[in-house]
Amino acid sequence: MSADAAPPMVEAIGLTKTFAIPAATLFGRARPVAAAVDVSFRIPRGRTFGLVGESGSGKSTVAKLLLKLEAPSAGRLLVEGQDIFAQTPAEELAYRRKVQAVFQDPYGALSPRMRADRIVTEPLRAHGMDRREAEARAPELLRLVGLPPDSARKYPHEFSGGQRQRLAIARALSVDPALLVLDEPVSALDVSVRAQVLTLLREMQQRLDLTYLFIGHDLAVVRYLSDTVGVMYFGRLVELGPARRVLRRPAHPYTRRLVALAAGDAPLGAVRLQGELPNPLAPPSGCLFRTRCPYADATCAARLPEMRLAEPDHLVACHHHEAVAAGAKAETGPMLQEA
Amino acid sequence: MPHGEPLLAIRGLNVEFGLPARPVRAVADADLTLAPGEILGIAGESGSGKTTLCAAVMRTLPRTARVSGRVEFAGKELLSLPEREMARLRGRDLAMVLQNPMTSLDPLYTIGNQLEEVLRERRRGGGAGRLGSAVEVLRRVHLTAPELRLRQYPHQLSGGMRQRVLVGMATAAAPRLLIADEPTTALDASIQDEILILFRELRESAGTAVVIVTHDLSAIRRLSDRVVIMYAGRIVEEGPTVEVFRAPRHPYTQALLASLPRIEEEEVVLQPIPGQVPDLARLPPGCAFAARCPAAIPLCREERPRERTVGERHRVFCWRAGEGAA
Amino acid sequence: MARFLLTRLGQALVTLALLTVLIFVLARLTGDPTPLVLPSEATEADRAFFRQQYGLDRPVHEQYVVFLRNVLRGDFGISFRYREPAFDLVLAAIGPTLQLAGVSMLVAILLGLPLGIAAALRPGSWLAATVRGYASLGQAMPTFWTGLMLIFVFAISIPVLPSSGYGTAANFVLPAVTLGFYASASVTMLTWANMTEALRSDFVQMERVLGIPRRLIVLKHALRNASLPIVTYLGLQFGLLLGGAVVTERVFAWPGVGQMLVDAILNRDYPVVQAAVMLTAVLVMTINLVVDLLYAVLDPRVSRS
Amino acid sequence: PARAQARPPLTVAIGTDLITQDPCRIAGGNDYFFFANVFEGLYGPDENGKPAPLLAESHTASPDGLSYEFTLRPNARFHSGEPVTAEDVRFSWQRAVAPETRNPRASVLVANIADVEVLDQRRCRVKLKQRDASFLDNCGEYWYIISKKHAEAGGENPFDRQPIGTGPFAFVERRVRSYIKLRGFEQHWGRVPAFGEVTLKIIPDDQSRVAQVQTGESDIVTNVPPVLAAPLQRLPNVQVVRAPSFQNIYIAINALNGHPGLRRADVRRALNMAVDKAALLRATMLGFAQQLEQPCHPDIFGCDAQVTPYGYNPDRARQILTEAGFDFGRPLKLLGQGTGRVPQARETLQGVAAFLNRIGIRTEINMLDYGAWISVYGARQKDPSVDMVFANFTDYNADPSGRLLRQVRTGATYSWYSNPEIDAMLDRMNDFASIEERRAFVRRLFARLHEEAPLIPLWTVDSIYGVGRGLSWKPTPHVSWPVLWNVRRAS
Amino acid sequence: MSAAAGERPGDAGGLFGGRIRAGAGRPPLFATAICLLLVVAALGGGAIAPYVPDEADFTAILAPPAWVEGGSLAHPLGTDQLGRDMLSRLIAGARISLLTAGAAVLAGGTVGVALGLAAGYLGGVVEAVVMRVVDAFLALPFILMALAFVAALGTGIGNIILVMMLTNWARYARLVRSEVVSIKKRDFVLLARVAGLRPLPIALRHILPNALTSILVLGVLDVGRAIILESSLSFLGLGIQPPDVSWGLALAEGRTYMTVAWWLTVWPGLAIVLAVMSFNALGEWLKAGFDPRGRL
Ligand SMILES: Nc1ncnc2c1ncn2[C@@H]1O[C@H](COP(=O)(O)OP(=O)(O)OP(=O)(O)O)[C@@H](O)[C@H]1O
Ligand SMILES: Nc1ncnc2c1ncn2[C@@H]1O[C@H](COP(=O)(O)OP(=O)(O)OP(=O)(O)O)[C@@H](O)[C@H]1O
Ligand SMILES: [Mg+2]
Ligand SMILES: [Mg+2]
Repeated sequence: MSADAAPPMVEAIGLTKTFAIPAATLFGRARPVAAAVDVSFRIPRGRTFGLVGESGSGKSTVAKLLLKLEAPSAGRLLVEGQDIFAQTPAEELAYRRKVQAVFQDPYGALSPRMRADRIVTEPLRAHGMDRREAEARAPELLRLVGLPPDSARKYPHEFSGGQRQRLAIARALSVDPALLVLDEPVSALDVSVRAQVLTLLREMQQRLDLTYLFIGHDLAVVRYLSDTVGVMYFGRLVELGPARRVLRRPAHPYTRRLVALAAGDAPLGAVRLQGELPNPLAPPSGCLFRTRCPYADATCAARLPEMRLAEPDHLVACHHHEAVAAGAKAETGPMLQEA
Repeated sequence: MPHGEPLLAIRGLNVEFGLPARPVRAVADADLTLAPGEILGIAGESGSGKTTLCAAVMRTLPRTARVSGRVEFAGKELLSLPEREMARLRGRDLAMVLQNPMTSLDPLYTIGNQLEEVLRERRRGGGAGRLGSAVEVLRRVHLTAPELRLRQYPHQLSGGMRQRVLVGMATAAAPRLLIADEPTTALDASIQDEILILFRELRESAGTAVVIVTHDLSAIRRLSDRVVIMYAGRIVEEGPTVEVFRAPRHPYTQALLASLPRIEEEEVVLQPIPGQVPDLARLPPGCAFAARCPAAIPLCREERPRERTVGERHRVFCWRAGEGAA
Repeated sequence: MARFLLTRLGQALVTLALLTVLIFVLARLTGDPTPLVLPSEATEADRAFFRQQYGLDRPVHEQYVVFLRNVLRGDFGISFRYREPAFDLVLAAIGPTLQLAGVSMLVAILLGLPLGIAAALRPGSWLAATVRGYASLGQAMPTFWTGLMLIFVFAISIPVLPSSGYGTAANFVLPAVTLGFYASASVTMLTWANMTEALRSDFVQMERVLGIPRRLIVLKHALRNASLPIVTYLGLQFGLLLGGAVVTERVFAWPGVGQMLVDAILNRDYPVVQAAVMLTAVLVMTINLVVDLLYAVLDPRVSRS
Repeated sequence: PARAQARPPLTVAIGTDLITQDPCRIAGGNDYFFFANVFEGLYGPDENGKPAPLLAESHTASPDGLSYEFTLRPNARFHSGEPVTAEDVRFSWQRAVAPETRNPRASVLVANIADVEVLDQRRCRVKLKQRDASFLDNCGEYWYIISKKHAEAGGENPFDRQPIGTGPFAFVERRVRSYIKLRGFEQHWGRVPAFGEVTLKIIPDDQSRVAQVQTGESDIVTNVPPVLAAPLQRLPNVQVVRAPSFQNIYIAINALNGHPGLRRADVRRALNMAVDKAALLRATMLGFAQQLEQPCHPDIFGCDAQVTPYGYNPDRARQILTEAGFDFGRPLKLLGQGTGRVPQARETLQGVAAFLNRIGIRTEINMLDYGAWISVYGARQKDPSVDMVFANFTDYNADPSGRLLRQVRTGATYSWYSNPEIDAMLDRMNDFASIEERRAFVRRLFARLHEEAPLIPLWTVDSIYGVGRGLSWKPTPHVSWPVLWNVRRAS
Repeated sequence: MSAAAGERPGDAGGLFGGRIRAGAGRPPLFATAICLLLVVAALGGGAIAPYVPDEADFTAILAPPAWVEGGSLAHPLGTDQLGRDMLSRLIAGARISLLTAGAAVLAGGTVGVALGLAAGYLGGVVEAVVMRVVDAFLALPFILMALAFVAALGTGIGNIILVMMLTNWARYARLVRSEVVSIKKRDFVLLARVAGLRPLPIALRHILPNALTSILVLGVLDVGRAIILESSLSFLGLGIQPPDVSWGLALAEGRTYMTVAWWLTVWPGLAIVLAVMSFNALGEWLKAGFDPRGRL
C-alpha cells in the first residue's frame, strides 16, 4: 500500500461488534454473539476494498458500522483520519453526505410509496436543499446511472430489479459522496443485469474518484471491482491483501476452498468441505476454522492464529500457511473435538 | 445418452395468467422431452417461465393459471388426470424440490416428524422395499448427526441442511423424475456443490431423471446432460450441454454466456446484455429478443422464429441460426 | 422461562398500576353517588354522614391513596349500594361471566374454524361467498338483536329452550349462541385469512409435491401454522367477551360481571366498579399471558433456540 | 287428590334484585316488593289499597291526635313461629331510628314518633311529637315489625342471613342477581297464600322478562311496558292484568331561575294547554295510564277537587303566551331520563317537545342517565339552564303530604317552584284532627296549585302484569309492589 | 418499458411490497353502490328526507310501510311510535351513524397512529410508557369507559365520539407499533438514516406511508364496528339521544315494538347490516389489493 502522507479514506482499527441476542428465545437468557472481532483494514481514496466470506461472517456488520447504523463494541473507525464515533452533530451531518450506501435487496431499498425523482433527491433534501432545487437535479442523476428521464415520475414497482439498483445508486451519488458502501449490490440480480450494474459501478468510480467498500459472494465479481480483498470467517478477518493475489494464490485454507469452489470448472465433487460449522453461541477454542480445516492440528485448537505477513501487503491468520504453501503439510481432516 | 421411450413429454404447453383480455403468457408453446435417467438443466432470465413450467408438470399452479397442451409422464397425460390420481403420482413417481429451502419445511414440526410423514405415505404407496428409515434418508443426503437432526426443528438447521432434508424427502422413494427449482440459489458455494453431487448420485443409484432450474450456469454445465434456455416464456434453445456451452446458437444464449465474468489477461471482463426484458403482457409480434439482439433483421421483429435443428438433438428458435453463429 | 415470566409479570404490574389510576378516575367521573344511594328523604346530615363514612369528603388524591392501600391488601371497599364487600360481589358475578365467555368462545371456535377453513380451501366458490356473508352478518348484527330474535324463535315460537336465566345447561344455549355467533364472525375471517396464507406457504406446496394427503396438509400443517395468530386473537377476544358481554348478559338475565358493572356505574357504586374492572383486567392479562405461553408451546421457534 | 294437597309453586319474573334484606335499611326500588311480601307493619293497604289494620287488630287515636293505641292480633306470628309482641313493635321502632342503622327513610315517619310504650303483651301506645294526619297511612311501609329475639340473637347482620318477618311469604334462599326463593307462610294470621314455593326471578330486560310468561317459564311478570302489554293481550295463554298505580308522570317547570317567562303563572297554564295529553297518552302509553288534570291521582286524599281541566287548546296557549310577552326566541331546555326507570320516558318527552314546537316554542332536549338526571333534578341549587324536567314521583300511599312537601315547597329536593302562600298551606296540612276538615283544606290547596300550575301533570302509569291463564289475581291498586298472597289458581 | 419485468409472485416483499394495486380485481359493485348511497344520504341529510325526521305526528302513529295493509305512500317505510317518518329517520340516521362512527374511527386512528408511531420508532422509555398505557386501555372494559364518560359529560354526539375514540385508539397504537417495529428494520429506512434524515421525517415520509395500508384496512372495518357499538350504547340508553337520530338509537328504541311494528327495527337493522357488510366488503377488497398476503 502506498505510504501517502494524507490519511486513508477509511481505517478500521481493531473493530469489534457484539450483539446480545435476547428475545429471540422466549425462555433463554441473553447471550452475546460476536459479529465482528478485531477487524482492521485501510481503504485508500479512490480504491475498492472487497469483503468476502461465508454467510453470517460479519461483512454486513462492518458495513453498518461504517454507515453509523451500529456503534462498535470496541475499536475505532477513522474516515479521513477522523473517528466517526466521536463526532459533533455538525460533523455527523457532514459525514452523512460523505458516505452513502447501496444494499443487496433492490426491492426493499426503495420506499414503495415514493416517486423516483423524490427517491434520488432525498439525501439532498435531508441536507437542506429546498425541494424545487433538489428535484431539478433528478433528471441529471437519472441520466448518470443510465435511466431515461421519463422515469422520474415512476414508482419503484414500475422498475425492474436492475433498474431499481440503478435508482439506489443514483440516490447514493446525489450528494457527491466520497465513499460508497456496497453491501452485495448485485447478488440479487440476474446474471445479465448483474453485469450491467457492475459496469456502471466501475465507470462511476473512475469518473467520480469514489472509494468503495464492496461486499460480495461471487469471487469473480469481487475481483472485477476490488483492489484489496479481505476474507472474513466467523467475525474475523482471516486474510487480507491485494485482490489478484488473494484470489489467485490464497494463503488461508478457507480462502483456498472458496477460490477452488468459485473456479467452477472443477468437476463436481472435486472440492468438498467437511466438518461442522461452528456454533456462534459457543465458538470453538483456538482457530475458528479448525472444525472444517483439512490441516487442523493441536496448535489450531490451542491458540488463535495472529494475522501474519504471508507476502508483502498480504496478511493471513493461519498457523500453518507456510507449510501448506510449501505443500509440506499433510491433510489431517477437521478437528471436531475440543483440544 | 439414454434413449428409447421418453419419460416426460411436453407438447405445446401454454400457461397464462392475468385477465383473459390482457394475458400474461408465462409459458408459450413449450415442447420438451426427457428420457429416463436424463439430467436436464433449464436456465434463462428471471421471469422467463421456468418455475411455471415445472409447476405445470406437477400440477401445482395457482387456480388463476390457464393451462393448455399436453404433459405426458410415462405415457399418462397429466393435465387431464383426476387430482386423486395425480396426488398418488406425486412424491412416488414425480417429486420436486421447491425454489426456497428456508421456508419449505413446516416450522412447527421436527424434521423427524415431517420425514416420517413422507415415509409413511411412501410405504402406503407400496415402495416399502427400498425406503429405509428416516435416519438412513438423512444419511443418504450426507447430513451429519442424523439422529440429532430428526429431533430438531427447521429453524435450528442451516439453509444447506434444510435443503438437504428437502432433497432427502423428495428422493426418499427414488422417484422416476425429480424437478429441482433453483435448489442452490440461496446457498454457499460449498453446500451448492453438495446438493449437485446428490442429484448426480441419485441418477446413478436409482436411475432418476432430474430437471434442474437454475441461474447458475456453471452448475448446469457440470451437472446436466442437456440444457434448455428460456426467454420471455419460450424455449429459445435446447441441446446437449456440452454443445450448447461450446457453440451457443441463439443470440440470447450467447449473450447470457458472455455476461458471465471472464478473466482476460488478469482482468475480469464483463459484457452485459443491453436493453430490458420485455413485458410479458405486451410482447412484440416477432422474436421477443429482437429488441436487444445485435443480429436482428427486420424479419425478427415481424414473425416469430420457427424451430430449427442445428445438430443432433440441438434445436434453436432463431431466424438467423442457420447462417452460423452471429 | 423465568426471565420471560418475570418480564411479563413486571409489565403486567406496571399496567395494573396504571389501571388503578384509570379506574379510579373513570369511576369518579361518573358523578356523585349520594343522591343515588340515599333516598330522596335523606337530610343534609344523612348525606354528610354517608360521604364521611365512605371517605368521599376527602380530597381526591387522598381517596386514591386510601384506595390503593386497600387494594394492595385485597380490599376493594364496601359497596355503597349493597353494603357488602365489593370484591365478594364481583367474585360471585365473575363465575357466570367466565362460563358464558368460555362456552361462547367454544361456539365461536367450533363455528369459525371450520367455516374459515372451508372458505380458504375453496376460494371464489359459492361456499366462500356464503361464509363471507355469514361473517359480515355476524359482525353487523348487534347482539341484543340476535339475542331477542333467538328468544322469539327458540323460546316463544318453538318453545324448546329457556328464554333467559342462569343455572342449567339449557340456559347456556341461547346466550352462548348469541355471543358465539358474534365472536365467530371475526374468528371466521381471521381463520380464513390465515389459512389462505398458510395454504399458500412454501411448505404446503412442498408437501403437495411430495404427495402428502390433503387432509394431513390442511389439518396438521396449515391449520397449526394458521392457528398462531388466531390463538393470540382468541386471547384478546376472550378479554372482550369478559368485559363486553353486557348486552347479552342483560338480554338473557345472566348474573354476570358485565351487567353488574353497568348497574354499578349507573348507580355510582365506585367500590363495585373498581373491583369489577380490576378483576376483569387481571383476568384479561392472565389470559393473555397464558396465550403467550401457549404460543411458545405451539411455535418451537419461540421456545427453543 | 292427595297430591293436590301439596301447594303448587309459583314463579314471578321481576326486573331488579334486592339491595338489602334488612327492613330497617330499606332504600327503595324493588326492595319494596320483597318487604311487602315478607314483612308487615301495624297498618297497611288492604285489597283495595285503603289503609287497614294488618298486624294490629284495631287502634284508637287520642283526640289531640298525638297518641295511638294499638292492639295486636292474637295469632300474628313471625316466620320463626314466635308470636308478635308489643315489645317487638317497640324494638322495631328503636332499631329503625338507631344511629347505627341510620335509615334516611326513617325521617318520614318514624322520626315523628316520640315514644312507643308497651302496655302489655299485645298492646302498645305510640306517642307522636307532632300531630300527623298521615300517620296511619305511612305506618305500613316505614315501620315493618321485626322480631326482637331474632335481631338480637342473629349477630352482626341478622337479616342478611335470614330475613324473618311476619308477611304471607317466608324467605328461603337467594342467589344474588339471579333469584329469590320464598315459601307461603301457612301460619299467617289471615292471608295464607295458595302457593308453596315462590321463586322471584330477576330478569332486567323488559322483553326477556315478558317472554317468561309467554313461554310459561314464569307465572307472573311485573313491570310489563305498555308496548309489550298490547301484543301480550292477544295471546291465548296470557292475561294482562293492570292496576292503577301512584306513579305520577309530569313535567316540572323551572319557575325559579329558568326561562324568565316561566315565572309567570299564566305562562305555565298556557304550557299546560299546549300539550295534548290524551293523544300523547294514546301514542306512548297505548292507553295503559290514567290521564291527570291535577298533580295527582283522584284517589289521593284531597285530590278530588272540582277544577276545570285546561284541556288541549294550542291556539289559546299561543295567545296567552303572546299576551304575556313570552320570549319565543329563547328555546326551552328540557331534561329527560335516558335510561328507563319510567316506561316510555324518552317518547313522552319527545312528544311534549313536539307539542311545544307546535305553538312556536323551540325546544332543546337533553337526556341523561338516571343518576345524572336525579343529580340535576334533586340538586339543592337548581340549574338555571334547565327549563323543564321530565319527572316521575311515586306516591308512597294515598296521603299527599309526602310528595307535596318534596315537590312544591320552597327549597325542597324536587321543588323548582317557590310560593310563600303555598308553603304556609303545606305547613298546616297535617295539623288536623278532623279528617273532613283536613280534606276540605287539602282540596283548597290542590285548587290553588292547579291555578299556579308549577308543573304539567301528565298521567299515572298503570302497573301492568302478565299473568298466566291458569291464575287469577287482582293486584292491590295504588301500590307499586303488590302482595302476592291473593294470587289464586283459576278454577 | 416493462412494468412487470423482474416482478415475481411472492417476491413483492410482503405487506408493503413493491406492487401496489388499488384493490384486487374489480371493486365489489354492490358494496360500493351502498356506500355511495350512504354517503349521499349522510351529506344530503334533512335536505333529501321527505319529512323533518324528528317531527312527531300523532295522527299517524305506527303506520305500516306502504305495501302493507293500512300503509300509505305518504310514509313509504311507515312511521314510528310518535308518527315520525321512518324513511326520513333512516336518512337522517345515516348522517349521525356515519358521522359518529367515522369521526370516532378517525379520531381514535389519529391518536393511536401518532402514539404507535412514536412508540415504535423511538423505542425506549416512550415505547415502554405508551405500550403500558395501551395495555391498560385494552384491559379496560369498553363499557366502563363509555358509561363513565357518558355519565360525566352527558350524551351529546361529541361525547359519544370521544368515548368511542378513547376505546379505539389503543388498538391502532398497537397495530402501528408492531408495523413500525418491522418497517424500521427495512433497508429503505436504514438508507434514509444513511442519507441523513432525522427521525421525524423518517417516521412521516418512510414509515407512516408504509403502515398506512393496514391502518386503512383496520379503519374501514372499524367503521362497521363503531356503528354496532353505538347501537349497543343506545340499547343501554347511553347512546345518541333524541332529538338526534341514529340507526343504533332507532333500533334500540324500536326493539320494544318488535312484535307490534316490525318496521321500526327491521329498517334500521337492515341499514346497519348493509352498511357494515358493505364497509367490510370494501375493506376486504382494499386489503386484498394492498396486502398480497391478506393479513388481518
Ligand atoms: N442486530 C443483530 N442482532 C443480533 N445479531 C446480529 C445482528 N446483526 C447481525 N447479527 C449476527 O452477526 C453475525 C454477522 O452478521 P452479518 O449480517 O454481518 O453477516 P454477513 O457476513 O453480512 O452475512 P451475509 O453474507 O449472509 O449477508 C451473524 O451471526 C448475525 O446473526
Ligand atoms: N400466480 C401468478 N399470477 C400472475 N402472474 C404470474 C404468476 N406466477 C408467475 N407469473 C408470471 O409468470 C412469469 C414467469 O414466472 P416464473 O416464476 O415461472 O419465472 P421464473 O423463470 O421461474 O423466474 P425466476 O428465475 O425469477 O424464478 C412472470 O412474469 C411472472 O410474473
Ligand atoms: Mg450481509
Ligand atoms: Mg422461478
